[in-house]
Amino acid sequence: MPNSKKKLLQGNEACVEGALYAGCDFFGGYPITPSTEIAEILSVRLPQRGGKFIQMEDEIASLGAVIGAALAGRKALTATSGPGFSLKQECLGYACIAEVPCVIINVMRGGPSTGYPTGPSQSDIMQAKWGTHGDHPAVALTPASVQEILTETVRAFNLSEKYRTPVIVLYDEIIGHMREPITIPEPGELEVINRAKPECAKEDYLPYDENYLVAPLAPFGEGYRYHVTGLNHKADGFPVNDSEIIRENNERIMRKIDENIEDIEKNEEVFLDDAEIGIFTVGSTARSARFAVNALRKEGIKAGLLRPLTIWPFPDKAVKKMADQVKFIVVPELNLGQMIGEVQRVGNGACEVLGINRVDGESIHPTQIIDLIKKHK
Amino acid sequence: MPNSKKKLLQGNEACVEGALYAGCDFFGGYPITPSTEIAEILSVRLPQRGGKFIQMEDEIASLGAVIGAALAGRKALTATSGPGFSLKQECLGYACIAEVPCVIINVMRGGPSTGYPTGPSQSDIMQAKWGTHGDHPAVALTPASVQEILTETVRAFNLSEKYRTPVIVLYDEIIGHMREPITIPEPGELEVINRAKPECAKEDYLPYDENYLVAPLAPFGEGYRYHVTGLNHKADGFPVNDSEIIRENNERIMRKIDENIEDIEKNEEVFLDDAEIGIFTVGSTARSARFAVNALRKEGIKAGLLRPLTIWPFPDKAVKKMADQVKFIVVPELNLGQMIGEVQRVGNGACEVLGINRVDGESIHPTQIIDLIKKHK
Amino acid sequence: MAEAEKKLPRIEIDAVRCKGCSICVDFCPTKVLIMKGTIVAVDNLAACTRCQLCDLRCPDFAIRVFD
Amino acid sequence: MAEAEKKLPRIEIDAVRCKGCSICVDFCPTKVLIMKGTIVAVDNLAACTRCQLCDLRCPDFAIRVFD
Amino acid sequence: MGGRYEIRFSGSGGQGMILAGIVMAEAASIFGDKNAVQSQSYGPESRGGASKAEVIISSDPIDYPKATAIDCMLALTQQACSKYYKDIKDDGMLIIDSDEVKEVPTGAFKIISLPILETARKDLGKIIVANIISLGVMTELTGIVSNEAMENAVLSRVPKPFLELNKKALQKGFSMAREQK
Amino acid sequence: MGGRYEIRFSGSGGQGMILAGIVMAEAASIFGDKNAVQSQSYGPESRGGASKAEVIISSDPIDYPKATAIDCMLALTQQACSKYYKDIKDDGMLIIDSDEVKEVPTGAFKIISLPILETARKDLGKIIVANIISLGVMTELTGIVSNEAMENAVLSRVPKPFLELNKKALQKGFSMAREQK
Amino acid sequence: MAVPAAKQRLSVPFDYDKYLRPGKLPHIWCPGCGHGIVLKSLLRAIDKIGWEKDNLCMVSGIGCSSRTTGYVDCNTVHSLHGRAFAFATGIKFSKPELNTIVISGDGDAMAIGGNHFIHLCRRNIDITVLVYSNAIYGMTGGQYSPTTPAGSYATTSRYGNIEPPFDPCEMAKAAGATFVARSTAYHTKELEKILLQALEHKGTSVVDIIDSCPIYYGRMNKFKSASHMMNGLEKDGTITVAQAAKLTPEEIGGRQLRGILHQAERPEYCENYDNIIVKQATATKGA
Amino acid sequence: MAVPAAKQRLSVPFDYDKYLRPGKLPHIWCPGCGHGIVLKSLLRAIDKIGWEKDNLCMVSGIGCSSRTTGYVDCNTVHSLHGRAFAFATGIKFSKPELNTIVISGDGDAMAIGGNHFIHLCRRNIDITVLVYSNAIYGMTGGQYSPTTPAGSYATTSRYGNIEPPFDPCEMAKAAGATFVARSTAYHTKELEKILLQALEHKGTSVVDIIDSCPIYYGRMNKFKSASHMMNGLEKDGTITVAQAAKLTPEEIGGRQLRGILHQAERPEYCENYDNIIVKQATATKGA
Ligand SMILES: Cc1ncc(C[n+]2csc(CCOP(=O)(O)OP(=O)(O)O)c2C)c(N)n1
Ligand SMILES: Cc1ncc(C[n+]2csc(CCOP(=O)(O)OP(=O)(O)O)c2C)c(N)n1
Ligand code: SF4
Ligand code: SF4
Ligand code: SF4
Ligand code: SF4
Ligand code: SF4
Ligand code: SF4
Ligand SMILES: [Mg+2]
Ligand SMILES: [Mg+2]
Repeated sequence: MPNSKKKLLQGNEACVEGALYAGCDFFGGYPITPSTEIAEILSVRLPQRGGKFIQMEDEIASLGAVIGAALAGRKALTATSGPGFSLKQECLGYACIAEVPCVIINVMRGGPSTGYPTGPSQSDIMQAKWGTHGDHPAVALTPASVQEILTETVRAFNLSEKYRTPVIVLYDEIIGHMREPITIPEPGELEVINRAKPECAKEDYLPYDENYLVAPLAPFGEGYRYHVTGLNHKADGFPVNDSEIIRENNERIMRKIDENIEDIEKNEEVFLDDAEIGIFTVGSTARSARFAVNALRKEGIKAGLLRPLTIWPFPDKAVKKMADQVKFIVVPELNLGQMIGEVQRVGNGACEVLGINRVDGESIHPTQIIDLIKKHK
Repeated sequence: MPNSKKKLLQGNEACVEGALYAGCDFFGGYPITPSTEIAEILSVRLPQRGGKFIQMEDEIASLGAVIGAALAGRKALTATSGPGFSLKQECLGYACIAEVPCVIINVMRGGPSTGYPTGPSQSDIMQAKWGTHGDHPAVALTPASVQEILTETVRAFNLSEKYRTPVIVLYDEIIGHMREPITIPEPGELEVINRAKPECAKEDYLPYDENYLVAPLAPFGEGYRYHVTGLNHKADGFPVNDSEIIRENNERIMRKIDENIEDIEKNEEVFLDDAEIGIFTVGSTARSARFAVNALRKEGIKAGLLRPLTIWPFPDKAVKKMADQVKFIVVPELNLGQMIGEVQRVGNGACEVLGINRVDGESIHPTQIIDLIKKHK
Repeated sequence: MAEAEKKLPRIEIDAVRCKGCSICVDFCPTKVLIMKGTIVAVDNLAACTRCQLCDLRCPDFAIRVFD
Repeated sequence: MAEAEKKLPRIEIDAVRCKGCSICVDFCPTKVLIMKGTIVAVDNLAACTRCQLCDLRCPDFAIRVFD
Repeated sequence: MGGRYEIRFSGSGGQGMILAGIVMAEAASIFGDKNAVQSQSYGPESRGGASKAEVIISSDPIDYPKATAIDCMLALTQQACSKYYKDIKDDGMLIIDSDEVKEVPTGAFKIISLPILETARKDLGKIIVANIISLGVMTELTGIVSNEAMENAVLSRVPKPFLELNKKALQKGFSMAREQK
Repeated sequence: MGGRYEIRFSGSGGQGMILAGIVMAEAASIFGDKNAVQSQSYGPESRGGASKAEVIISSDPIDYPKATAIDCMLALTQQACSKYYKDIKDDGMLIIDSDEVKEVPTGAFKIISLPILETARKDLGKIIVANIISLGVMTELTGIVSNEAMENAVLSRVPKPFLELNKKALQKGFSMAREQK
Repeated sequence: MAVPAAKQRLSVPFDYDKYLRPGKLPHIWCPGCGHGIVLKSLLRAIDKIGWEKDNLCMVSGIGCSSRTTGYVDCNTVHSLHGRAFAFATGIKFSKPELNTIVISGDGDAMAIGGNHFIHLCRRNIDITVLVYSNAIYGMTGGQYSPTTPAGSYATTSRYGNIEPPFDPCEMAKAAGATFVARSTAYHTKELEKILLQALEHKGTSVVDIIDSCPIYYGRMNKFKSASHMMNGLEKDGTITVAQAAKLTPEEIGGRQLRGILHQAERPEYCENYDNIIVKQATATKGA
Repeated sequence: MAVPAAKQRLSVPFDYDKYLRPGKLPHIWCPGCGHGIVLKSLLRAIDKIGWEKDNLCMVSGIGCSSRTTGYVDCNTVHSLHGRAFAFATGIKFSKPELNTIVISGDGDAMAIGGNHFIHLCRRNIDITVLVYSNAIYGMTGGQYSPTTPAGSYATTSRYGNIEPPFDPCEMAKAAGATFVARSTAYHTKELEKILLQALEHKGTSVVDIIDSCPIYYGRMNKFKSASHMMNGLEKDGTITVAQAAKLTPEEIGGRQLRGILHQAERPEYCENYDNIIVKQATATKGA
């Protein structure tokens, strides 16, 4: 008889479960393979619980509507893939500077351009940090299983609400489309964070009050009348021309993430304690890596895996520690070398760093990792 | 009496001179501060010589039209700034995978989002490499004077035509809007490269012939009928599903840049030979750095400057060499730390790397550099 | 003339291209065609008026009627 | 009533806001206003009909006419 | 790769191979007590052409979600068979549709040829249940999930009006396979 | 900073301070034999508010294009004066419009107050030539470019119908300044 | 156009400060810019309809016109160039009780924002759109826009504009807006009245407002002053629907029509969502 | 609609292969998809007008419909979703001698590409646009599009679509296209004729072509087969302008009009550029 708490869900289905669990009550999107299921399912589920679903005319409008919805107090989500993610970059920067919480799912497919729409990739990882112009904070999560897509989507909403910043969830097509039995958590089982609301008198409200690292955000229509702009602004939200304020504001939106890195960071470590060889990777390739580590350990080779669930901000400390400990680090990725640059930067010469890359629409096979490690050992 | 060969030009005016010198005969753009002068001047100059100027409905359409024009055989240009550069990212990836030559000017202003439209910045440097989804080649040039804007715009067209890839010219608002006396080169004085045209029989033409690293590109309408797509494709330009071909094609478009890095790379070195302290920077901050180096040398401090005119592909070799030679490297930039990460990655621990950052709409003053170096020495 | 009139048309079906959508069958005014498994087949050639409607509406460039 | 009719209106000009565009001057039906340097000034208050056109068309919230 | 059992269903776009994979995974992980991961791949058109669904079943947690060495593969079309058979283990098994797959691949693995599509069409009157017959065949031949778990899994996925048809199809699959043993 | 001479023109949006900067740079580098770099800055609206134009003149190549220590600054409005005067060197010079700038900043630098706008309006009948008068004043007082180079520079920038007016304005500037010496 | 004084006499001028954020004036607009005049008409219309500031939301894009939102004391968003329509859709759809107005320029609405503009109209979501149509990109210094008349001069059409202009009202109507009107900054009381009707209308209402950019469009096209421009373009360049009804097309000439150009009743988007979807969803659930 | 056999009789069927790239068939479209029928009508129209393949350029966006360009043996670009109009503008403006056709879907043209679509029409650049209107996003698996009728089912409107559809012809006309027509895949000869006229037209011509996606739209909206759909939507769902002229609006009902819906003469963009700008520029230079 069926285990009634377990369900076999697709990654994208779990994303919907996570979003709804977190209290998502707005979705604005535009269909694109391989993320479309998220929109399709939410178009059915949201109205059932009074939430709003809207299919916008393109990806730009989708994130625009999501930002609007968030200002009106909603927990808002959009989902897309490569080309759509590129189109969202301008609005993403707006959400950063205007400090509007929202969640963006990018189910990564083969690129560049239209590329390989049904093939998996991890080639938007650097874009998630650098895709929009100007310096801006980047928070991006990288689940590696169907269950984790659920929990990380919840965490994405939580971080977004807590830090008033857009949070990106990145997973490759393999994770997005595969099915695994998962347990949908009971209400209360996972923490759900809602944005802080102002407690001050309405006249005193400053949406970017510099006395906070993250000021409370009043939803529109509750009497706190304020102004939101994508221009550099001061505490009251109005555009400003004063270099001191511009600097402070630009730095603060970075600082609110940097200073809370411990709260935002999340890593899985597999046999890392005594590892002599390190592997660093995320998503579906992390599953190949876990497979490889287990296999290598059986042969007595001391491999270990560092798998960030938060890829941005980058887990500098954990990587540095690993680099100082191991002989070399292997970075398998479904791209031509993205995370490896960060590992090199942070490793700072402490050990060798080797990449395994694939951009042919196939996953990295565990034996690719095993073979490289054995050869290089 | 006036020196008739010298002209006092604004950076953006010099960009136009460079483009026209290189044979640019198509401009598609959308106005945005601080790049607008380029469009305005070309709207007057292009028709005078039979070139085409079109103001499109937005930045996406601008680059779309430019790609179309390039396929029709033109040397095509677009110019923009921050928000517009973000919007162009999807088309940029298309130009990369479809291997369409074109030049994109980004006159960098304060970001993120609408940010500080009239303030200078260098905060789109990482975006120039990672802004579009998927792995793709990035070539970006960083002139630091009005004269160099001219010459580097010519070089941008040359590289673009030679390697069939979009080339980005990045300069900050200071360089874009300042005026310096420059000399407009005589015809023939600078090299002008035009794309290779096919020589094979028309039926045999393969727009992505794998026997070339860069296959010749036939302009539309000359009897070489072929197909262009943003999907992964094979030698004949048609979409393909075969992982071997996908891999080969994705890797080749990177390789054509990587393997020609010596042709593409260009650096200025100031007192670097015997330098004990290195500075690495581009654009207007490189001028502050040159000032600083000269001042420091007068005080007997052996500082030297490495200034790339090609920031992408990154000058790994030159940076590595400097890192191995100096005690520490200072990276001044009008952003919150972008190039510094690359210097750290390449330096690989060989020396300390320190940043000087400014995001308040003001330039980095030479004394900021001088003071840091003196303090840290 | 009467001779020529009697000559039957030739209906060519490209089995590789035909996807068996049955559009030609459904719109043939004289019921010349039928579905056979997943592709079309000629059932009553004599009834064919050479109207070309089957060709005109075939989405797959799969059927052609020659005089 | 005849009394009240004679009472002159009060025209308030906000010198900080007025940008001297002269719209109010040009459209005042009875030529009450003139430009004085870069801001507007009242020249012939008696002619003012209180029609409010100056206020209505002032882009800068700079001129107001009180009874 | 202890306890790891790898299954692949393959055919063409509309044949329900992905649903077969899902049901197999549910039989193992929801109606049985194992772990399962199901994944698929299809061409850039997201429809048409050869398609495949893979199920990895194991008592341990499953890391790598794609096939590494296939224990049992089923192919309903020639294209799918030729494209995908190469990953079958030497001691694995290949189940093919006897009418569709004429060029039978050679290999150390065992080959079982059954008229699955013909049975769906003729015996059950609905070509659409070929995937359910396939599930019956696969269950019976591999024994990786119990027939009962499979029946529960199938029935939980099927709309009421089609319960009987699918039950019959599944039984047909079981029995076709039994005859092969 | 050998040979580096730094000039700043400041005023409000429409007063032609940027053009003044350009002409000064051309006088030095095109009509004279020095190097020059001209730059400006304005608010995010790209118009209105205080605006400034800077010119660095030197016999050597000019690296840093912005003012570091100003040799001579001119201010036509109070707002511009107050906002920008701070960078003037101790031995520098500040030229202000005597009607507009009432709060005169204090500093070691020399202050010269002249009715530039009033002269433009009254003597020349066109407020628009205040920037040309400013150039005359600046040239005469600093001597960094020759009066001849400046005249050539001005005339090369001016449309024919306005040649005389601008010539007169420039001469007026020269003479106003000479009286100050 | 002289107004009979006695009739028009008001005892107290309208108190704009009630709706303006304190301390933000003088605004950034140039001397004579029509945007301020339009804003005043809008504030009077808002006052007439009596909307609470707390329940009022104004969303703009980028441009001189789009700076409007910074001055009005309500819930305001100065969004991205062309995207105000999308932002506003998200807000209104999330909270239909918020009275929502989009402020846009001809560039913002008809160039980069054209697609969002027409989709807003199509959905017939209950938002009032004001297009400040000055036939130029003011903010970036005077390039031609999709409403610049053919032959006009701009910094990117120094030889005369070769592009035919859009009629924003035709576009709005074709796209599905259920209230479409035009007025000008010059006709400030008429504009107020039309804006009031637009605000009152349930569904998407679009008001194309011809106003003037004396600094760029005016200078480049030889208008001597702001009022010269207003007379030329706004007063003499337009005609009311009623007046036009009495004239032949030749007599109307190139003049643009003022007044309500289209009005229709169609279900509003948010109501549609609530009525149809939520009902059906409940039904589905119950089944 | 039975065609009198004697009249229609053709000795040899049309040789499509002349215009098709060898070895690319069977195409990727599903069984019964209308896109193939439309393509055939287009190829016959191209043949009639006699354009050389070397001088023919076809540009498409992304979608099932947009895959058309891969099959036609000419200069072809499969561009980005919604951007074919911009790419084509660049090509045509660069080389006006290239006969340029844009192939687009209802999603490609009316959703993400809406802005480029209307601006192409506004400029009246000499390009023919085909919108393959199947009222669905076929390529991504059946989400509703901006032309999906209200009430219809799609994978994102499982409770019935609440969004009112655009009429692409109205949009094209309002935007300035000078030739606007509609036909269907079912009316394959009529479509060929209309396409021929569109190709012949100088200026922007837009043809909205109702065709069927039996796989998604058909299945979700209970059509039994491709021909059932064609009968229901294309044959019975439309009426010619001429027929409609004789009927009352009630009699016409929800049927969409077929035929040429709008035609006008206006200067063409590339010619405008050459005539006006280059002349003026020379004048300026001489001065
Ligand atoms: C994506 C993007 N592109 C371009 C710009 C530059 N830009 C700012 S406002 C504007 C045009 C404004 O014109 P309009 O909407 O007519 O407003 P106006 O200034 O005339 O009132 C442009 C092109 C921008 N801010 N963002
Ligand atoms: C920027 C971007 N967004 C979304 C997609 C996904 N996508 C591909 S085609 C398509 C819709 C196609 O619909 P339509 O144009 O009507 O063509 P059809 O497939 O129905 O013929 C979508 C949403 C994409 N490729 N690029
Ligand atoms: S030509 Fe006409 S009659 Fe003959 S088979 Fe085709 S449709 Fe039928
Ligand atoms: S219409 Fe064409 S594809 Fe369809 S059944 Fe007939 S021949 Fe086959
Ligand atoms: S109220 Fe009327 S009459 Fe009086 S000053 Fe104003 S415009 Fe003139
Ligand atoms: S209209 Fe207003 S801003 Fe213009 S001059 Fe009159 S008061 Fe001053
Ligand atoms: S530039 Fe034009 S539109 Fe902008 S504020 Fe000035 S006058 Fe108004
Ligand atoms: S999905 Fe629809 S539109 Fe696409 S090919 Fe299939 S039937 Fe045609
Ligand atoms: Mg405007
Ligand atoms: Mg479609």
